[in-house]
Amino acid sequence: MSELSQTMAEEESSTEVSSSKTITLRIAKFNPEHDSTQQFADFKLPYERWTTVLDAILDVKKHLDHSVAVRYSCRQASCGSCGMKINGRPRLACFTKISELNSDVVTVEPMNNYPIVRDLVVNLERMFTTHKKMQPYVIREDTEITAPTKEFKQTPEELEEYIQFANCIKCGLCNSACPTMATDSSFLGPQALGQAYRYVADNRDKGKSSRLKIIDESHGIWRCHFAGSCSQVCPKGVDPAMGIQLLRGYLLGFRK
Amino acid sequence: MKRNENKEGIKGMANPGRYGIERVAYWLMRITGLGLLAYLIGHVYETSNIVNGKTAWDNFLSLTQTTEGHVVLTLVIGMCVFHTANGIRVMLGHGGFGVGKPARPDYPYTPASQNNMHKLCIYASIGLAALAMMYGMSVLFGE
Amino acid sequence: MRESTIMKIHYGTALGAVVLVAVHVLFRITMMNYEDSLAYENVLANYKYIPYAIMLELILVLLSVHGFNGLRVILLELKQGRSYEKAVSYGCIAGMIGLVAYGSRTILMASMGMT
Amino acid sequence: MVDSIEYDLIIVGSGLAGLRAAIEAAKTSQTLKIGVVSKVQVMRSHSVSAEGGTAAVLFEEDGDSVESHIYDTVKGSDFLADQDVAERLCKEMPKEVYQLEHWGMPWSRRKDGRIGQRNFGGYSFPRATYASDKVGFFEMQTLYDTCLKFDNISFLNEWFVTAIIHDGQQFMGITAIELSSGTFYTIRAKGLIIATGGAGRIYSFSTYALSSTPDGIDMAYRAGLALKDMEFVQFHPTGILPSGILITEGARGEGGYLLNTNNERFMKNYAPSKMELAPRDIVSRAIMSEIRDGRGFKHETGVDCMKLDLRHIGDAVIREKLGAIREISIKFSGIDPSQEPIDIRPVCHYMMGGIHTNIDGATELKGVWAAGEAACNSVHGANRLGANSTSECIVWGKITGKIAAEYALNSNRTSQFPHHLVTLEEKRIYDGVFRGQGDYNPYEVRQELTDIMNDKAYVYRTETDLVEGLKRLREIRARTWKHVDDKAKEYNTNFSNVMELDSMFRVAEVVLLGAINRRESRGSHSRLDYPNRDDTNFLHHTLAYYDPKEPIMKKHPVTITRYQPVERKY
Ligand SMILES: Cc1cc2nc3c(=O)[nH]c(=O)nc-3n(C[C@H](O)[C@H](O)[C@H](O)COP(=O)(O)OP(=O)(O)OC[C@H]3O[C@@H](n4cnc5c(N)ncnc54)[C@H](O)[C@@H]3O)c2cc1C
Ligand code: HEM
Ligand code: SF4
Ligand code: F3S
Ligand code: FES
Repeated sequence: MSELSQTMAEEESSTEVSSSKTITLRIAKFNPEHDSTQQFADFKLPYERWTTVLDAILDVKKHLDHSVAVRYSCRQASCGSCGMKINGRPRLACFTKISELNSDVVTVEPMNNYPIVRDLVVNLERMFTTHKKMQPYVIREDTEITAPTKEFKQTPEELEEYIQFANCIKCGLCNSACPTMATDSSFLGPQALGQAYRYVADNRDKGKSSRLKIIDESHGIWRCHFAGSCSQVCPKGVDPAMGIQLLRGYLLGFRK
Repeated sequence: MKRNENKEGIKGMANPGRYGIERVAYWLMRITGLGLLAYLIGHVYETSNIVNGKTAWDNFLSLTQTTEGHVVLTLVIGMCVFHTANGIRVMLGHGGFGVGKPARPDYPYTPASQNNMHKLCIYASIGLAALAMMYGMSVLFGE
Repeated sequence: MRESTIMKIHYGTALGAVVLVAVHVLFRITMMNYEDSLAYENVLANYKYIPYAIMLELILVLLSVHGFNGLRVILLELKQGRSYEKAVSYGCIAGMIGLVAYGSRTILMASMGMT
Repeated sequence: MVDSIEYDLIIVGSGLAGLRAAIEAAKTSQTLKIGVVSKVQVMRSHSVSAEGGTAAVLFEEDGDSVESHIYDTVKGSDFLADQDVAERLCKEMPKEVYQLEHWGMPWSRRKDGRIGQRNFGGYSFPRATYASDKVGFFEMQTLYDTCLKFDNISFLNEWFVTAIIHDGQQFMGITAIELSSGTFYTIRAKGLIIATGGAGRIYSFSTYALSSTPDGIDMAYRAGLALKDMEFVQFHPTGILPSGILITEGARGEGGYLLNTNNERFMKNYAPSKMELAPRDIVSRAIMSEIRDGRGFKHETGVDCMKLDLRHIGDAVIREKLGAIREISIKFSGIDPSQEPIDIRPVCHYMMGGIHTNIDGATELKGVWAAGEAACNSVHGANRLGANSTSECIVWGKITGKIAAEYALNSNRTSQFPHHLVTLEEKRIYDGVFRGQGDYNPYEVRQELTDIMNDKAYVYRTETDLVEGLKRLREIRARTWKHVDDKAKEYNTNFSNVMELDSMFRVAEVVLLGAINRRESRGSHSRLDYPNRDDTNFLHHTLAYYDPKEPIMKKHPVTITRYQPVERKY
């Protein structure tokens, strides 16, 4: 509770700090097909207390430069489209208010550790592939329903064991913040490992041993060093770092 | 299609800023690990002089008796203490101890695995290393 | 080898090393004062004390395994590619064996009094 | 020559309906090659934002019944629903909830481990099956993850589909642009399922994802298929200010109050028995009436609004059951709902209308089905009940997936592929749009269009407003906005944005025309100049067919099986 009021207070006070209600938005522009290097385009924009970085970028796209390439959809932090580097840190553009950045210059760049498609848009193919590799579904014989079947029982407590990890929106911010990912493009990454844990921890699932085998490879789970950056940037409170360590507990024999 | 992987590279891996103390610990762990490995190799080489008789041993020993030698040894002590202390923390974490319990997160999200216990342990490891270095210095430079 | 086995060894060697290094260092600084402990005669005497020599050998093996595996991990994460990764693995094993062999030579010769 | 690829079955849209269809088709035959094409990546579709619940009858032993679900749906629809279709929905749905559960859906649970349900507007039993307040998100995750089990499903992520190609008799293929490279393709297939979702972005104040434009609906319309009941647009009572992001009905389901400036639960004057949990059309009208009568608040942006008070629910329950609402409210409006009431206003939320289909989801063109919000199989009639839409997506995803898969397995092409139509389409989009010229900023035109819809075809409508709206729409449509300033091929959203605008104009026109023609008040369509329902003249569906000059409007009968229309009271 106090944490919250603190956050809100910070957000409030930060609006007062930046007295001028305009910012400079610096957008990284780069089309690998045509340009040799990334350039920054600067735009001066007015903003309100609730203006998000995505609002600002779309404002530029509307009125100042139609060509800005940016991925977006839900504008409410539930679809995971708008991950990008904002003032140096991976964040969701639609979930970052200009007022909370406490800066007169807002720099937006494509997320690191993914190939750039264009401007702010990156190619997330690898993340989707590694996600798939985790066998992200309930594994057991009887998943297909027959007429009179009722649910597999699951108490609210059993649900708590994994629901946190089910919140992942596949935005890829974690993979972009992880130090291993910065150099190791074969690393499975926190997104996928977090999802492996989500299904392992689900009491309906029986696929643990098969998943443990998959992640136990040379660019698998052991390439995480508990740097924690993944959990710190996750916009949905997933805490992949925790999931990874817990998974490792199974592999080391501390958990059953 | 032309590819620009946009990997952050060693700079991103090494840069401890932006993400708080956990990332500093990660970075120190690597550096100290490598440092200790280098020292171990040096140390094994150094001690091998024992088979070459007293003069060779003393010659070599005198190398560590210089100020530079003392500084290196002090650093080694610090590295060793940090790496050991933090290593124990990391090992416990890797085993799934003290990383928090899964629970439905509430906004604003504070990841349970990045808890104060861990932060405390990291600071303690750094502190211990510093203390050990000071003690080492007092012994080395003492006389 | 499964990566988990390697890492279990990594942690195991680390834990083992914690204990043994502590003994090793304590030996150096508590037996007598630090300067003297490093004097040729004293060191040689240590080597000749077989349990201590065995401990040194153990430390050597544990730390070489741990250290070179650590190096392998770092190098593995730095760059990828089939041949590179092979080279890293074999390189580190070679380094490990080399260091152990070289160190063992010292310990063996010193403890046997072949100086 | 245009690049060409081939599948057996194409599904356009990877929302709930599209994914459910893909799974069913993949299950039907392992040999069937299925392509799921979407202009956004998987898991980015609008469906992930659905919050409150999915309606299904699970606890007959506690007193719920399928019969009651059917009646609630029909009554909620103001008797414009096809009753056989509503029956199908309610009968199929319980199985689907369990099927999702078996696939891994994290439904919220009762203490005893059974699936939990909550209250929702317009139901006589708490039957909105929920998963915290992220129902759509978790359903999408479950379906997408389940799709990954099947090797015969391929995802074509970020492909913008532009047209349906057919030879007048049956479906032949589609044309699409791969966004990342900008390459124009034909995708040939035997069967097509359109699952492109709703068109809510034709309104400027909207709960929809920014990608929810009516491209798919318009594609079908241009291909000669009928649009049905487009005048029925649902306005959700509680869109948060200033963004219009949805505050789920679950917030009222958990006990939230609506308050006016007298601090009064004004719903007692409009729906005394159901209060805040009356169907959405009724609550939205109540809010607008209160505002009109001067009992509304002014938000700092100058917009009129009401307050939604959740404080008495308590912080603990809010965190547990309305976590996403709490996050949205704190983040986007700076209000902690356990401390302060939330500013809300009716907001465009759902399209009852869509591509005309029969009870099986089949359209008038052989080989083409439609499912989900893009389709109108008339299950919702004039007003959808909350939580019935995700249900619809899942049920008709499954139905069309099955039927279309069987069709694709057994059908053979009878005629030559009509390459000339692909050439025509290429001309339309490249000469007509990409290389177009003009002085008007298409983004500003889009803003103007959506503002017109908001002003003229909102909760309460009148002949004058609607006619004026249509006139203005046609005026701005005539301007020269069809041009693309971004000349690059790669990831050119400027290009797709202008194409989206093009489709918005056509579909918005149908909405306005349908609303003008329907001189009665029924469900969400509420005419101040015709305040009563008129079953003698308007108990029928509206159909609209494309014509280059003006839409051709027709009528279609309502299927009534067991419930004769009566006055709708709560
Ligand atoms: C905020 C919100 C909350 C809601 N909450 C609930 C709820 O609690 N309960 C409930 O029952 N209903 C709810 N609904 C309604 C429900 O979410 C939607 O009706 C449903 O998700 C629609 O799903 P769909 O599969 O039909 O389409 P969508 O999920 O909208 O998917 C459309 C797909 O079509 C693709 N597409 C569109 N155009 C093109 C093109 N040109 N080329 C290629 N692909 C294209 C899109 O990319 C997307 O993949 C809610 C709606 C909103 C707006
Ligand atoms: C004696 C106590 C020691 C303990 C408890 C210890 C513990 C650890 C642990 C747990 C790791 C894994 C870190 C990770 O995966 O994130 C590690 C890594 C490493 N250790 Fe040690 N270690 C010790 C001593 C040493 C010594 C003496 C050396 C030098 C020879 C060394 C070299 C390394 C290296 C190079 C790494 C890899 C660094 C990295 O991956 O970040 N360690 N150590
Ligand atoms: S774990 Fe968090 S940061 Fe990573 S992809 Fe999922 S939601 Fe994004
Ligand atoms: S940042 Fe990377 S190192 Fe591990 S804890 Fe997260 S995956
Ligand atoms: S636009 Fe959906 S997460 Fe930002």
